[in-house]
Amino acid sequence: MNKEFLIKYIYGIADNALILGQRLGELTGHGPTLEVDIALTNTSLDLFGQVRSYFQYAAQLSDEEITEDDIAFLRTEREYLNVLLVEQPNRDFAFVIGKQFLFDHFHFLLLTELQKSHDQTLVAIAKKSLKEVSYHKRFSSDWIKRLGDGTEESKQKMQTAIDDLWRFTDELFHLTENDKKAIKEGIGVDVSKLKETYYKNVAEVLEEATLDVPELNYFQEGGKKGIHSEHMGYLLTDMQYMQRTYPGMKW
Amino acid sequence: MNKEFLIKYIYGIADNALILGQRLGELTGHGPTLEVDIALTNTSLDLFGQVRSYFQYAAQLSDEEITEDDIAFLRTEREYLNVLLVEQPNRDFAFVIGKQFLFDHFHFLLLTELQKSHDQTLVAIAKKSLKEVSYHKRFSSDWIKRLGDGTEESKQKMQTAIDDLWRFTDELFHLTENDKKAIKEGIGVDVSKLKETYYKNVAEVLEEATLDVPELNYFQEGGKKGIHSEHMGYLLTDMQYMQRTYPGMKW
Amino acid sequence: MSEKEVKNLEEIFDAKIARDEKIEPKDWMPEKYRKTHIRQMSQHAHSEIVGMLPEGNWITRAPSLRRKVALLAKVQDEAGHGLYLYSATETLGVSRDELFEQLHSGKAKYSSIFNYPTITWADIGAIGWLVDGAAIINQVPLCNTSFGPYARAMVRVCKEESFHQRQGYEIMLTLCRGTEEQKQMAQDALNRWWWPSLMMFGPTDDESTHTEQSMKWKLKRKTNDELRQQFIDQTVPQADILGIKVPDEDLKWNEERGHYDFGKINWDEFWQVVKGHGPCNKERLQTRVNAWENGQWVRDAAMAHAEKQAEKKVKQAV
Amino acid sequence: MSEKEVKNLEEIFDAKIARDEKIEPKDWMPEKYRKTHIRQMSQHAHSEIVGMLPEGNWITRAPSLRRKVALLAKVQDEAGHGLYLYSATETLGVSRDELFEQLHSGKAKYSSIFNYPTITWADIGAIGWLVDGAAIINQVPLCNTSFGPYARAMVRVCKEESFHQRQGYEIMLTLCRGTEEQKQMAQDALNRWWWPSLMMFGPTDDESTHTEQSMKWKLKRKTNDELRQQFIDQTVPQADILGIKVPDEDLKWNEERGHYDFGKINWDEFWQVVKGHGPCNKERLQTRVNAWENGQWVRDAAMAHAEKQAEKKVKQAV
Repeated sequence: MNKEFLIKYIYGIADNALILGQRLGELTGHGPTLEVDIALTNTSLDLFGQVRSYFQYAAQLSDEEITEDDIAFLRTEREYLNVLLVEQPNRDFAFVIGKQFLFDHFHFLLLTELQKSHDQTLVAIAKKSLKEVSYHKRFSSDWIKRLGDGTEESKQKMQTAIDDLWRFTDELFHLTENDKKAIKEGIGVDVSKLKETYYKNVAEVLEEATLDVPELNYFQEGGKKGIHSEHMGYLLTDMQYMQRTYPGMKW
Repeated sequence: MNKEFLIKYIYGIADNALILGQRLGELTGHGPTLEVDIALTNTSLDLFGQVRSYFQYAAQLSDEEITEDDIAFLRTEREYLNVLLVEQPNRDFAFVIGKQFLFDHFHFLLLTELQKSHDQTLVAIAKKSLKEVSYHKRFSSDWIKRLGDGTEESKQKMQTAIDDLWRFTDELFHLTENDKKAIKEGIGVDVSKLKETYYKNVAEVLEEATLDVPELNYFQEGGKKGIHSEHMGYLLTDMQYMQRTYPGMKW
Repeated sequence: MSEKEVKNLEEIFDAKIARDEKIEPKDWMPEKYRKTHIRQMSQHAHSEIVGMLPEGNWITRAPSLRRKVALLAKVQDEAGHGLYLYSATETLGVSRDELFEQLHSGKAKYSSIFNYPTITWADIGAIGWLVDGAAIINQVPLCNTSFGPYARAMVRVCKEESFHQRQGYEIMLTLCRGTEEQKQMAQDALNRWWWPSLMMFGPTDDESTHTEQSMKWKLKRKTNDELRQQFIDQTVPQADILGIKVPDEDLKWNEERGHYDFGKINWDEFWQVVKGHGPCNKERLQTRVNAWENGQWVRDAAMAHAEKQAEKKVKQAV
Repeated sequence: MSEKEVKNLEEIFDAKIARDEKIEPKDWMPEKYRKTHIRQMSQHAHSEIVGMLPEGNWITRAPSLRRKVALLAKVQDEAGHGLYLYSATETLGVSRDELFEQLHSGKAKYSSIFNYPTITWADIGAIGWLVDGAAIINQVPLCNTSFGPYARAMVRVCKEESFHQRQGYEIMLTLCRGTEEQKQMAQDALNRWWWPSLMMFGPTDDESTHTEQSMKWKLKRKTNDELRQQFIDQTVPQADILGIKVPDEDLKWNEERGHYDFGKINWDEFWQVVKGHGPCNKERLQTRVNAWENGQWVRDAAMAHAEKQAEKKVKQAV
């Protein structure tokens, strides 16, 4: 078996958790309440935990002598394969929750399917992660309802965030050439098939939250091919700083 | 002659221009008017031009094979010797102007004195830079007056910025051990002697701007010893990104 | 004015243009001429201003002091171009504030190329080489356009643009003569910027409006397709020198035509971006609006201060 | 209540404390006891919350995934400690919002140590090792303090703190066993954090207020100077193992006393920071105030939503 496609497939999944976890990490200590601060930090922790499992596995598969940290910190921007959605900045709490919500619902469906992979390591990671992600999904959906069906101000802010972030949702369901190969090998998930359920589930929550479901006829893409938004570069300068500045050291 | 102290003395001067120039570079394209955008970019350009002269000279003095870029981009945070004032973030336009104003008046006095140095290269750089800096000083002083004696809102914003930044002014006149050595060698400027004139000049502008001259009995320091504020680290992750990520390459 | 008088003025006006004389702001001109010029010139000015953003994105991360200085100077030049062009447009009786309002509300357009992100340093090279290269081809003929202030502004703009273009090419050259990683970075930038650059010449001739009128007023001298061909013919050999490959499988020299044949342009993408749905349309406009709104109190203060000063002078004079 | 009755209650109260029984929120307590506890416990809670900031500063830049996870978990624990401590304080009849208001207005204090900047990764190690180390010495006795909710909160806090302290020391150990550059980074952090850590035990005994009363209520068991000596005696050998040098020329083992002698603490600096003039006081407080103010609409929304839900339930029940 050619491992390259599997490694790349793993990056495609794990980079979403990595970059979203990194964005959440920016918020620690700045949350609107202590409880929310703790919950979002916890989500970040869960995501980084998952990242470690994925990248340890990828490092093991690699022919090179690399570690989870090399994978996390030493790729160039064009080599990160996360979707555009997760790298979007934390403009305000509505954007934080909106981004989380739109990703969590996808993440949940993805991991549910990944449990059927022929790759047993991925199955194990999926099983373990699914518990965490179903909590994330509940948390973000609850907040969508609170903010959507809260005050006039919160409704407007939440609607703005959802309207703005919606254009990044379609990319979640795109299949790269590598994805297609992973599907063919019985390892990868055909995310294009999750689309309908996703939009149905998301719409249900939005409706309960008395928010409008955006109707867009255009979407953004690029992340899965390593073509990111201009926000990504700045995220990476921070994230990679130590590993770049002190190459080859142990911490 | 031991060159180390001279190199360090040069860093002490040039790092201020480097870091202030970098902060100004963040603003290009975001100014309140096109004319201001152009003027501030021009100030940034002037400062980086000065930095190049200083660092080219420092590289020449060094026993190691280093370039201006190694000096600018490849030191660790603790090795940058700029004062805390110049690294402060661009919170709003009043902070941009306030920081610039408080530095320009110092910079002008410093360069005026540096023209008397026994080091002819420094004299030449000082002479050339002085023309630029006297323009910077006029520009920032004029804006202090416009904002101070403009609207109620601008007065309040400008006063807030001056009040906040004032605590960083005292450090401009501190002498490090290295400064003392440079003074003794007839090369360095005794900045402690510029203090009285500085506060007199600055107060004159503030008064014309109908702003209060802050009365503080405490000040911040650290930059001259390489102990910076937490803002500095983030500035450096961006500034050093390319050189750290692609070591040893030519651009 | 009688219909006859207008007709008479129109004839004088047309004859002037035909004789290659300049129309000046105080001269009589048809309303359509005025409107078309306001539209095109302000669109041009907006492009300079919005065009500062993708390049500005790399100022804090430029890889050397020399490059940082050059980039700052370049972006500053663009602000300067914006300034000339807004001033030239203002001679037609519209204020800069009105023009900004049109930009911020989305009513006015700017060049779509600036709605693509700059994601590596090589993009700064590619923009200089390709985007400024395409801009020059579009703009050089405007140095002889009929409206005097526009023509004179373009003389200054073109001189600086061609300097920028050489600088961009030099960045690419440095990368291509650098490490394998740098060369790949250059190739990747070419891959991403090539097609959007071709789109800078606008839709194909059969879909293009205004052309005939624009030709008459010397706002255009060649058609979109002619200019596009000129750009390709000029740029492909430059890519060859760099040793990187233009991302077009159908690209090949056509001996008979004396031009390069090239592949099909993705016009769907073009129209998406024009309609506001490019990768960065939202961000670019938002950035401009934020700069403007955050600057309101500053402009108000400057105005208030100037009034106070003027009052003082009057009092002193009395 | 008559004076006699109060006196009687006071006697019962004092006897209870003397017998090492806990005072619970519903028990009678002297007003001064209540106020002192609100002040100390909320100050302690505030310290946890403000203490998240210097460490939070390195979350996005942590050097490895393992360290990033550990740091996130640690800062999260601090938020958790804040939560227990605010809840315990609330049992004394004050709301969390009131306590925040006191913090934000500058009326309430928090530990001065958090007004120093974290400027290298080694600072994260030094904070764990030294700051948490000092905190534990201050806090362990509080697990047996007289006020029940405080004592119980402290049991949880201390357990986690000692884990954090070991983790911090382990960061330092990794650095000291790493490259020369890493070891220097560790030394530099020790240089900067040593003296502020000694100041964490408060002024010298002769300048310290409240001590006698606090002893009686078991808010204190040892004096500031005793605790400081304990910290030094415990920490110096740890520095020796690391192979880095405590920045105190006067530090040496005193065989006779069975303790380390140490140099003069810069109490001017201490009082400057307490008065709000430390390197980061302004930034820390501003950050907390911003988080609070930016979160206002979120808390309002949550409240409004909860009310709507409650109303719905009532309607359904009817």
